[in-house]
Amino acid sequence: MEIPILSLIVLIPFLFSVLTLLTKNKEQARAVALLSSVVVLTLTVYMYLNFDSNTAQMQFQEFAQWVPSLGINYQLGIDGISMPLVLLNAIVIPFLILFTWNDEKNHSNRFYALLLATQGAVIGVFVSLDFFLFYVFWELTLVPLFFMVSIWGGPAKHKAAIKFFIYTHVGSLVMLLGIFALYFTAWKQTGTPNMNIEHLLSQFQFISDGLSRNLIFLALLFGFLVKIPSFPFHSWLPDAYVEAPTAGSVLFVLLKIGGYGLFRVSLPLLPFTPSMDLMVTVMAALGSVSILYGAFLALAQRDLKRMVAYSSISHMGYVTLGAAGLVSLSVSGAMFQQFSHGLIMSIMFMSCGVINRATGTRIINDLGGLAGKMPKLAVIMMLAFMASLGLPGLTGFIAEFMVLTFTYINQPTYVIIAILAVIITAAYHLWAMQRTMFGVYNQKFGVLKDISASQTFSMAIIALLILYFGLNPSPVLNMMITNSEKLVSLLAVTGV
Amino acid sequence: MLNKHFTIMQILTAVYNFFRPRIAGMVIAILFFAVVITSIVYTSWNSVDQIPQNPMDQSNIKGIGMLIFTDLVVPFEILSIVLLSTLMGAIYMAKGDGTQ
Amino acid sequence: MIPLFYYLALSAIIFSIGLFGFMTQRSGIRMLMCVELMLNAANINLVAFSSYNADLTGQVFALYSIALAAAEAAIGFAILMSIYRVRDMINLDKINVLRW
Amino acid sequence: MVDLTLLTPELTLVGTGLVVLSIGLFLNTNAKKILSYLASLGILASLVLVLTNLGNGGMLFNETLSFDALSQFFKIVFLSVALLVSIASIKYTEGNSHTEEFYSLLIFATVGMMFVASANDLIVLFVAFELASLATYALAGFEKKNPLSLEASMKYFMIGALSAALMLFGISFIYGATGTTSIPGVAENINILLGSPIGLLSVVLMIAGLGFKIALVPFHMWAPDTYQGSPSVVSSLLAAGSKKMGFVAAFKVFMVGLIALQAEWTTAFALLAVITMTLGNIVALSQNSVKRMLAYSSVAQAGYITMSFVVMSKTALAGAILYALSHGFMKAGAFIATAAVIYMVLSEKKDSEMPDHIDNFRGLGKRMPITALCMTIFLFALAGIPLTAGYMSKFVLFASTIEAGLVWLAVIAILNSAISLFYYARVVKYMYFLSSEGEKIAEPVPYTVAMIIAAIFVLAIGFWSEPFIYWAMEAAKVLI
Amino acid sequence: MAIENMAFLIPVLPALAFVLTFFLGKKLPNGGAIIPIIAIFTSFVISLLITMNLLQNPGQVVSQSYNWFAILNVGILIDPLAAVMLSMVSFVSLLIHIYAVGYMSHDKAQPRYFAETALFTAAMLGVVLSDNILQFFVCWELVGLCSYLLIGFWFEKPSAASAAKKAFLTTRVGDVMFLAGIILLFADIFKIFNGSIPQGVYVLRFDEIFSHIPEIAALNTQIFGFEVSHLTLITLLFFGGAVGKSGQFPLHVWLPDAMEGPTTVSALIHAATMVTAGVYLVARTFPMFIAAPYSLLIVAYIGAFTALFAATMGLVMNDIKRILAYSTISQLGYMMLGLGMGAVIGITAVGDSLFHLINHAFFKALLFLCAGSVIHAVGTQDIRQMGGVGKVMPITFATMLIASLALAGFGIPGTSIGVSGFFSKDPIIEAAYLFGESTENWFPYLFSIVAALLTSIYIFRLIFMTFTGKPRTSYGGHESPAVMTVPLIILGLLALVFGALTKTSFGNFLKETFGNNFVSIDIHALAEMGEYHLASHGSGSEPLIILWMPVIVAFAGLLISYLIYGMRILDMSSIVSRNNPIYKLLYNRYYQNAIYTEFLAVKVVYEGLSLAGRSIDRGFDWLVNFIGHIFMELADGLRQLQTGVVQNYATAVITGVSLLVILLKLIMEVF
Repeated sequence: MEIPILSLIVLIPFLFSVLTLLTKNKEQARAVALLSSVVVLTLTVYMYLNFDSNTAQMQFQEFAQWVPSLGINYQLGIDGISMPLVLLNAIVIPFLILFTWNDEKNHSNRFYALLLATQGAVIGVFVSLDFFLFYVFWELTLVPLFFMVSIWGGPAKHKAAIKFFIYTHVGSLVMLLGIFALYFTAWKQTGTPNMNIEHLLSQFQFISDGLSRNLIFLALLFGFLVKIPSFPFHSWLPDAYVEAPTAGSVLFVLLKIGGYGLFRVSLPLLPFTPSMDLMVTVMAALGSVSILYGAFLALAQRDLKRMVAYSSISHMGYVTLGAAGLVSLSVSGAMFQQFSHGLIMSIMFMSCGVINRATGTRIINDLGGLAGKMPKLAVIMMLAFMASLGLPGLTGFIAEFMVLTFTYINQPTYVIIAILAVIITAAYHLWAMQRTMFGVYNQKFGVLKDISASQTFSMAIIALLILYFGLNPSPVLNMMITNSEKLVSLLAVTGV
Repeated sequence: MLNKHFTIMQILTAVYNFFRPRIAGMVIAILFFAVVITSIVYTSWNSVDQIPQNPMDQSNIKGIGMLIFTDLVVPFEILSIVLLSTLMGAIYMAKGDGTQ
Repeated sequence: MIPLFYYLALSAIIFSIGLFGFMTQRSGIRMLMCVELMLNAANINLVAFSSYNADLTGQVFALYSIALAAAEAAIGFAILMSIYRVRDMINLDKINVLRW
Repeated sequence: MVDLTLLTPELTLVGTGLVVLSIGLFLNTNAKKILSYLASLGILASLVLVLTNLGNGGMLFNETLSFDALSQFFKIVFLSVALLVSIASIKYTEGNSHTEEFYSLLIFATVGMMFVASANDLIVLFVAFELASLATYALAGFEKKNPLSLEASMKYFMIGALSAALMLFGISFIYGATGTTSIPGVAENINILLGSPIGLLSVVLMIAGLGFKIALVPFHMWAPDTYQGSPSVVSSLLAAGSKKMGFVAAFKVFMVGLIALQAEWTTAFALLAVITMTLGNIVALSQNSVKRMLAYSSVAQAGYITMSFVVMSKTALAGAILYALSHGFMKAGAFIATAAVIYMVLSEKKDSEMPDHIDNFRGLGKRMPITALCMTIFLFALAGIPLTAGYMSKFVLFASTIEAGLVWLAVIAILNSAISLFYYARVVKYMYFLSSEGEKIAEPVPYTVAMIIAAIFVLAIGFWSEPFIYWAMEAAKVLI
Repeated sequence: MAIENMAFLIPVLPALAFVLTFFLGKKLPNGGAIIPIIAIFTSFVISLLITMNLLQNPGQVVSQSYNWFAILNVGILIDPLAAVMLSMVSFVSLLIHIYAVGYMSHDKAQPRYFAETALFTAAMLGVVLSDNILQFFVCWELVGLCSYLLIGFWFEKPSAASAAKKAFLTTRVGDVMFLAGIILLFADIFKIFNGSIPQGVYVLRFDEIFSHIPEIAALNTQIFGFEVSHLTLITLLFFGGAVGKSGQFPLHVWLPDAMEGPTTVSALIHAATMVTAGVYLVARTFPMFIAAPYSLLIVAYIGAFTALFAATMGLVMNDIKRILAYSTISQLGYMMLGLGMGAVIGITAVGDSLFHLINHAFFKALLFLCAGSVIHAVGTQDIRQMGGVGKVMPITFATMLIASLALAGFGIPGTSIGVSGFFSKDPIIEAAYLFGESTENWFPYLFSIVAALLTSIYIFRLIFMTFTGKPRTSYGGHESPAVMTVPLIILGLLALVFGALTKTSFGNFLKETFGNNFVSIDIHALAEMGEYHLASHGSGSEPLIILWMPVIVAFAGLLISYLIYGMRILDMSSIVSRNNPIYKLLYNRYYQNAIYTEFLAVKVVYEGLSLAGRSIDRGFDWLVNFIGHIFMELADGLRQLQTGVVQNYATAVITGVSLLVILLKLIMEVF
């Protein structure tokens, strides 16, 4: 029997987030939250097991009418592009809840409610096939994060929350303009209003004048670039990531909807935009510049968490660069980079959180010699840092290698710029690692106890996943490759 | 009767003093007036050439009466409600609480 | 017979004077008088058009608007009285607690 | 015989008004509570009656009153707003010896609005318009002792009277040029207005008259002071109710009557819409009084709705009509929530000079959870966050602007709604993220009931928007 | 044939040992050292058996490969080149592990040490075994990681932590060049297959690459104005990686600082195995090098120069381990020079340089281990404070002497009598001479001879300063325990005997590397492409004096250091002093530290680019805040319009009406 598995995966987090609001104390709240995330995990794994990874078609489709007069309907589906990202969220969230198992937060039931709501919204974005539903979930991801940063954030949390909220809101509104234009031109051409993404994308090439096609493509691209974030539109990221509580920053990192939009919407549109090669060079340029820019800025940071935030900008540059490579393996490399970046960054932010809670400061120069006092954290953090700087045998390298090698074929100059950044990436990672973990122990912290059992368990499992997918990426990579082949084949059709 | 002879100058200065603080209002009112007059002048009103004088009964009370109670009866009724509510509102506002 | 234009010109003049008064007068009662002036100017217009178009609705409308003017005057004076009771003055330009 | 059943909603309402008035004379003060229940029931009955004969339309009193989808839709808007206000004012007029005046004025104002909705003749329109205004002048100044309330009603009255005069002047010219006062009649013999400058003048005069009610920019000056000064329940009636009356009157006059002069008034409305939106949103940024901020926000929202005059497509009109309905609920709800907060502030310290200052909202999440939650829903709806009525109506409205190719207008509207996010989020921030030392307070029941109803409708329109959009489309068919 | 399918066990067993020791280490005696020792021993046995098989029929090469992901594979290739390296690496690693049991006996983090060395051995074996360039790169970086972990083993010491960081970063620069080479190579092959790679073809496998060498050589690009063939570019980028890993001239700065780690680590990683990975890379991809014009010449020049450059610095070092570190760099220079000589003697160059690599591994490991036991006993690393240790530690002294002799290279040319160092270094010098003869370019030969002289000077300086003479400071020196001396003795024997025994069979065993079932290339055809004209005859036909030159130089070095340090007849204070400019230059290691760290890393990269970037970022931030600020200013401004006076409102209404009429009139006229 056809159980609506996708609706379950999206709606359970929302349902349980309301449930957690009603719980009285912390213990109940976290138990309910964990239960919900575990249920979602099992459903996702079940779905993954009978997911056919060598067809690019949409699977587990669900359809229900919502607002027929505007052609909006509740349509869900999943394919190679969205499956890994849903898997990423489903895997990391339970461990995130485990990680925050015993820190004393006020209103912890609200905290877990917001966490689950974000999970629901993010998975909603990945699985919705209707542009209206896509946009609704896209906006919904902002609201719980806004609350989370503002309530449990760091010292300058209000400014950061408002800035992040408005900045990304403007981005998504511009995207909304693109969606409207696409929606109405399609309505005019086909006569019936229909909000299905597939349908709108296929109608895109019949739009007569090239300028409006360009404008639509740019509006959508702008929305995604703000969310990734790529170079010029990134100034909301450092404040938001740094001021957010640990769980908040991890949620930010799991918020991969910018890159997802790039693959789901921008690439299919690319072949039909009149000034296509300009667009491709712009994307490649933005990608490589944000890699270099992020790396240099990470080197210049004194605060560990801010450094990790900038390194996240640098890593996300690979996504844009890979997408601009327009070779099936460079696009799947970019998708894999999203997946691996999610895993790696969640551990890095968790370790920043632990250091901050244990020593009270995140300034790298004040820290020192923590490895002696916190060996377990040192090992896990070492693995995360190594993965992030692209050590082979871990996911970071696979993604970087695929993006750089296969994008070189179409965009040699930008890959050369990106390669320079690899050295700088190694530099700031090692510098931070050495200043915080090794060297002489700073006595003013007194006695420090190592990370708690639940934290070790959750971080260790994610570390093992990084190792596993580093050594054997194909379970996730094959489905990405089939889908990127389909995306790239569109280009071949139009004789690029 | 004017017990004092006002020279033209005094009148002008008085008029000027009266209008001086209100020059802005003056300008705007004249502007509005000009706009209305120009639009009236440039429109060709198709008015009937001779006002229909009904020699035998000068008044058109009957016509008005018929009109009020056939075509425009709804405004009439609404007007009754208007008067009632305004009355009530005015009395409420005006009536003091009996202290002074 | 008097061309329609003169009536319209007269009503425009009266309307503008009402406007000027409304904008510049400081006392509330004078402003109310100016509102009455403006409404009557509109009435002149209505009646003029009604007679020149040989159609009585204009006059009925004028009647109704006179009633409305009366209602407005009533509520206006009631409000001014309650302001006077509270503020002992009705120079409306002094009453600007609610601003920005 | 003329089918009077169409008129039953109005008649029941007038009936309840009179009954409330007369019974009120015999009751002593604390017995007057049942009056408020009676009035609410009356309004509810009238609403039910409108809903029952939603299907059948028709003309009455030889075409002076027309009952069609548009008028029924707006009657629903007026009656639901009036219902919310009357439920909320059960608490407001508690222990006030003049509850019968308050309620009858409220009911007569709603009657006025309903007649404007189904007016098909300029005279009926003008008289009903004046009825609504006159009734609300007294309501605005209901707190005779409070100088702010008096100042508010004075300003409202003065500018209202001026606008009435301007409108009358405009109607006189339209009557003069076209010879008839029935709106379809005006549309037929429009040729004089078309050819001569008087057409332009009468259009502008009508815009001035109606613009006062809608609170478009040059004519909006009274709105912030009146909304802030007058009692919150009355300001919610003004913001949610009478503003929509202005809109339906504008729809009728411009889209039906002066359709031929479309070129003139589209450019006028385009100009006014953009300025209203931007000024409303920007000035709202720096307001410290929540009621004044809500006033400016409703000025801005009026700017959004006026966009439909510029776009002139069926979907745009449907969007504007839906916006009118959802804005009614959102704004009424927001003002009632502020009323609850003010009630809380005043119950603590009598003489606080600015009870609706944003600092009083500090830590509301803890002190009045239901009010805070409803207020958050209204604010996010006003900002246009998805799954709320605000988002759905903005979606339809902005989408249709793009469809008509007016991309610049859509971009300005989108940026404005982005700016608006800031001052809405600011209030939410005060409510949830800043703490205050006050302890939990029993929230007044009528306010909560009204707010919950409003919140339910806001979410309903956002979620199951199909029926509402369908009715909005039907209403739009009447005009275009 | 059962041994072939056991081949994958070679790297897997030490990796398993890493996991076991890391987790169970604490519970087992001396940090669970026994697990890696057993694992490496089995790997050594398997590789030895495979080498034996290969010796019988060199044509039969072990090659298995499985699909890893997308179009890339994971595989094993054991041809003569790999077999030799496998046996050497596992054998040396085994001995050093046994030695380390004693050396690290009182260190509390033993499990971590043994786990990391086991992981290192696994990674090194992985490098040697891999059959495609990507897997080679993956293990190559893992080896880099292990050296980072092991150099920074005593992470409490800030100097160790920064040395580890420096090592990783410098090798990382080399690795980036290596990665760039792989990317360029892949792009060219992708172009050759014009866009669609057939199913089942593993693009980056060595046989695939070598079969496409002619097409790659045909492509060329414009760089800074002059024409460069892609093949040269790729090979030079690979060589860049090798320079980084093997500490050749520009990227050698990290190797001396790597001495911060325990001595056994220096012995294992910075003498025998890791640093030779660079040489192995050039050897493995030798067909590409020989087909690329100029690249072999550059390899030769850099190799020769590094040999001399490092030797000069070795002279003035006072820390025993730093002397050996510079000696390693110098010997690696020799190996690179040997490979470079391929330009003149073709395939035999690979045999010669590999032979030197294997021998060097033995005697350099021995030198380090002896130094380790000296430090273990004496407690200091500074040779100026040592003296007369020989009397107290006879075995260490004897084995150290043998190793020094091997390093200097004493033996009788033409006969089979001589230390292993002689048999491996000598052919390289002769090849250099041949190179000089055929291309009139005598620099390589000159550099190699002078370097040989300096080598014997600094090694015997070390011997005399530490072991002979009167003890300069009081130390309770005692001979190291058996577990440390036994490996010394074994290595000593090998250093003595291995060279003589295998000098001829080693050469022709390695000739088979590129002519077997896995890959068969015509070296001569490739050489033409690379414009190298191979000399027709082998070495050995030079005049007598050239034959004996290396031995003469070795003796001269011994004599000089004996006079200066043994007998102390010359007063060195005038030379070894601050004001002597040459000494100061050498002592400050040509101010490399100043150039690299202060200027390049800190000034240019950090202050220059990063802080500039940060100010740009602040600019962005300010811009976003400024937009917010504008709106607030505007809000306060527009707010004042609301004066609160009714009359003003009325004026606004009326002006609004009149202006609207006039404006509309204008607009109507315009459109």
